[in-house]
Amino acid sequence: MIDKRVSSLAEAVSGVKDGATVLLAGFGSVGEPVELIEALHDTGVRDLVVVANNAGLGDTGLARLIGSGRVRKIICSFPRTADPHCFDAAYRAGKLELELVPQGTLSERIRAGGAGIAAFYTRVSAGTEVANGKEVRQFAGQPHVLEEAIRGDLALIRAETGDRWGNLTYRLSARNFNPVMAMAADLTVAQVSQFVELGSIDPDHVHTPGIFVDRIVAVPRSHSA
Amino acid sequence: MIDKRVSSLAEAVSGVKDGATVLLAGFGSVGEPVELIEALHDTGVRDLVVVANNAGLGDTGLARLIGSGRVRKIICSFPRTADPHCFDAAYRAGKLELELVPQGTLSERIRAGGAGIAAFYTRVSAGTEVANGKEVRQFAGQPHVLEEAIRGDLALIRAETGDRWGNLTYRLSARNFNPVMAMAADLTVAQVSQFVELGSIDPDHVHTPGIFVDRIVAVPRSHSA
Amino acid sequence: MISLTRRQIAWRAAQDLPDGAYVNLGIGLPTLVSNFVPADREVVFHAENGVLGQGPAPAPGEEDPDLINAGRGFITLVRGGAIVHHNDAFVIIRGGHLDCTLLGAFQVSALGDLANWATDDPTFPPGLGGAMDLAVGAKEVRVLLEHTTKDGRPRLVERCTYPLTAARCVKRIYTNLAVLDVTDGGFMAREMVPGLSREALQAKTGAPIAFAADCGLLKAPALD
Amino acid sequence: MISLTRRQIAWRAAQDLPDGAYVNLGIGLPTLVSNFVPADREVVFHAENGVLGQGPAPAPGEEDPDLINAGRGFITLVRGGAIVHHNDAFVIIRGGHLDCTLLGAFQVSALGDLANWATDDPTFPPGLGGAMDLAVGAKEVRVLLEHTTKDGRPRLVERCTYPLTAARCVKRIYTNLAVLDVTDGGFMAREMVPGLSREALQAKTGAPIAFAADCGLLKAPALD
Repeated sequence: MIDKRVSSLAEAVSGVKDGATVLLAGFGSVGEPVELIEALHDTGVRDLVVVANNAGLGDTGLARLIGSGRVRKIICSFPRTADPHCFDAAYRAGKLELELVPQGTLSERIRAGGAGIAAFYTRVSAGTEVANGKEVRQFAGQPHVLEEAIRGDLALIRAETGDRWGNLTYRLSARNFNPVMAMAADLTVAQVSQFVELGSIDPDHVHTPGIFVDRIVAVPRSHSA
Repeated sequence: MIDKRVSSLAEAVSGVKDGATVLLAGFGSVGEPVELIEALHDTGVRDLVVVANNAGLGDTGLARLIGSGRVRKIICSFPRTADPHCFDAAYRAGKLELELVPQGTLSERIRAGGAGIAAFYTRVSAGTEVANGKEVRQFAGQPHVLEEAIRGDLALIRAETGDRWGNLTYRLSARNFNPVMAMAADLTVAQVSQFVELGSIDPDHVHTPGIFVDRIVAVPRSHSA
Repeated sequence: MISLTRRQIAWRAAQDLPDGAYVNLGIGLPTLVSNFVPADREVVFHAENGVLGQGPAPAPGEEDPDLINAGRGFITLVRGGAIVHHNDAFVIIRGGHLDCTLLGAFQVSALGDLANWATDDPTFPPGLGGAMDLAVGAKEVRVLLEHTTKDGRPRLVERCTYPLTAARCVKRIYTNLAVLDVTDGGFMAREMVPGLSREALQAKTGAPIAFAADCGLLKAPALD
Repeated sequence: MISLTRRQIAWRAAQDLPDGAYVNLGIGLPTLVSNFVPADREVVFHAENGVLGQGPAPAPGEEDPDLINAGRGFITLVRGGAIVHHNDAFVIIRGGHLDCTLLGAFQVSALGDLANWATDDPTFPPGLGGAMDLAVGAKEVRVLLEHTTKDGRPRLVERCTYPLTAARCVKRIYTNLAVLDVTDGGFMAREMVPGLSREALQAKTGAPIAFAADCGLLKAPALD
């Protein structure tokens, strides 16, 4: 019997090693698995490479990981948020390496990691300093930049409902990076607002099939930041 | 006001030029837009390059296009079906060029065409005769084949429901190649089993958003092959 | 001379969006554009986080915590709206499916080069977001910006001094003083605010401006 | 010597699928495997056309016209089943998300090379389907096939004479006569049908076979 449900956040994030590459979903705080990130913080893991769209807001979630000095490098598209003071402090102190990637290229590199594509050519960033040092090649007379796949040792994602097989649904724009990051890690852990019975999600409405999910933990909305 | 609905199959496929590259969705006959393909046949258009998973079954749809000598070249993964006599006859007579592509690579090349990715590297087909003449490059110590994007001048697809903006839903395994082909053509035409009111499809359950669809025509199931 | 307000710049840009257009609005000034689309047109607004059919801001207290746009503002969905995941949102951008994107900018060059993600301020961490993807992927790139910086330096320049977002991508520019196209010959003014002389506009611009034969008046209604 | 039937070969392969495995079944002989998974295990069957959780064939008259597998047979969905589009079905394959694929084959070499898409018959149009994707992408590739061709030639060979599907991918082989692993040293027999001598198995095989120290009997229940 397949049952990917675990009963605690600590169990959900157990076994992650120092130095891991961690994909953190969400766009701003919407769709961000903030309780899982806090639980990861509480394991004491360090020297992380984080892949996320942003670089944390306020003092919770990713901001807390950065503020506690657990993140060695962040690969993101937009570190400027409403309140990025943890990122700013670490970045200015030279304690945090930043790899800035165009948002669509970031998403596509993660998808490539999940899809068994080693690398791809895109026009995005050609002719800009972001492409410095990258291979550029002409297709249809236009310069294209070679971008390589990103995979995570761990992905932390957040969904609305999930069943014991790990089938997930998302709500509105909380979907964002969650489906693509779910595909691209050796260990994918989802927090869901509620568990639902196996078979209660219409097969046509499953957003992330359970094959991409390894562990699932319930964090009711009322308890969520 | 956006209204992509047209009232006849003939109008749905109007304006296609000889020599066009045409993406035809479906897997076998499931999800195949057979009435649209027949309507395309009836326009008299010829010298087509067809991109499809199969090469036609029996005497309808793609098989009829091939049987009438309208197809110059087919790019597909699996021309062997239960009854491929139109394909067999044209292929053996040397009247039909065949480019055989692994099924996932076919799908990925079409996706690349829709996604603004010029080319990608995949391990699939490396070391086989299918990779003959293609660039091979090592990533992580493994040979990868460079595959280029495919785009269509026209895509013919089939869905279950559609609204006037062209938002579509599919049913079960009739989804197959439809979403990816819908993204990858200059003109995407959908036949749907039924029109539904704008706003009646839950935004979380839209499978193909209308931005990918140009024309939509209703072909009720009872009239469909 | 009557300089347009930010809302008036947005109003003017909105008038050029045709019925049925799929449009992405960049963060900042462009987000205002959705308020001014003529009532008889259906324009579908796309956001990088997977929203198609962004509607007006919700009434206070009616916000849905799961429904925001790329600028993290709460939004509503219009009838016919749809949600896709982030990757498909950028398939839409990079794959050429957007008719238009309206972006903010620090600088635009006479070649249509766009600089809108980093300045020369080393204490200001740069943020790419989806700007590079949009500048390359949308069928047409239009820019909304103040004609000059706060201290009066031109933002329309011969050559961008800030890092590029993309080269040769901008086709039309809406400022508080003028509407300009970027042509093979450089900037061409299409409309200018009443009371502004050609010489005065040129003096505020860092590259030569041509003037369209039918160069007209840039006017916008009074807006709150 | 008791040669296994096709259904018995499928039964034997099914016994090796662990609880919770995600498995793709190739067309032909492998499709029979889903009938023989032990009742106390949940194995999720994936099909190239986007089905996850393929269940048994429907009762006659109960077929859903929109629900087929990669071999175009009508199927049912189990509780917990999900549909993805074709591209995501191959993301699953190529991205290494399948624990195992069970494929048919024309030939398998002692290096684990697989040939299952084309023969040397020029009147037989070749068909790739998803075989190359599966052979490269699944975490483990296992093959089900008759030990020899109808006219008695070996299908397990030193080197494939038919075009390759993928090199060095096959790890385990189920035939009507034996279960073999492909090791660094070539074929290694794990089980053999009762009454078959090592010499007789070797004589039907086109490359040297080693025999596992614990090489046992290959047995399957009588099946209709």
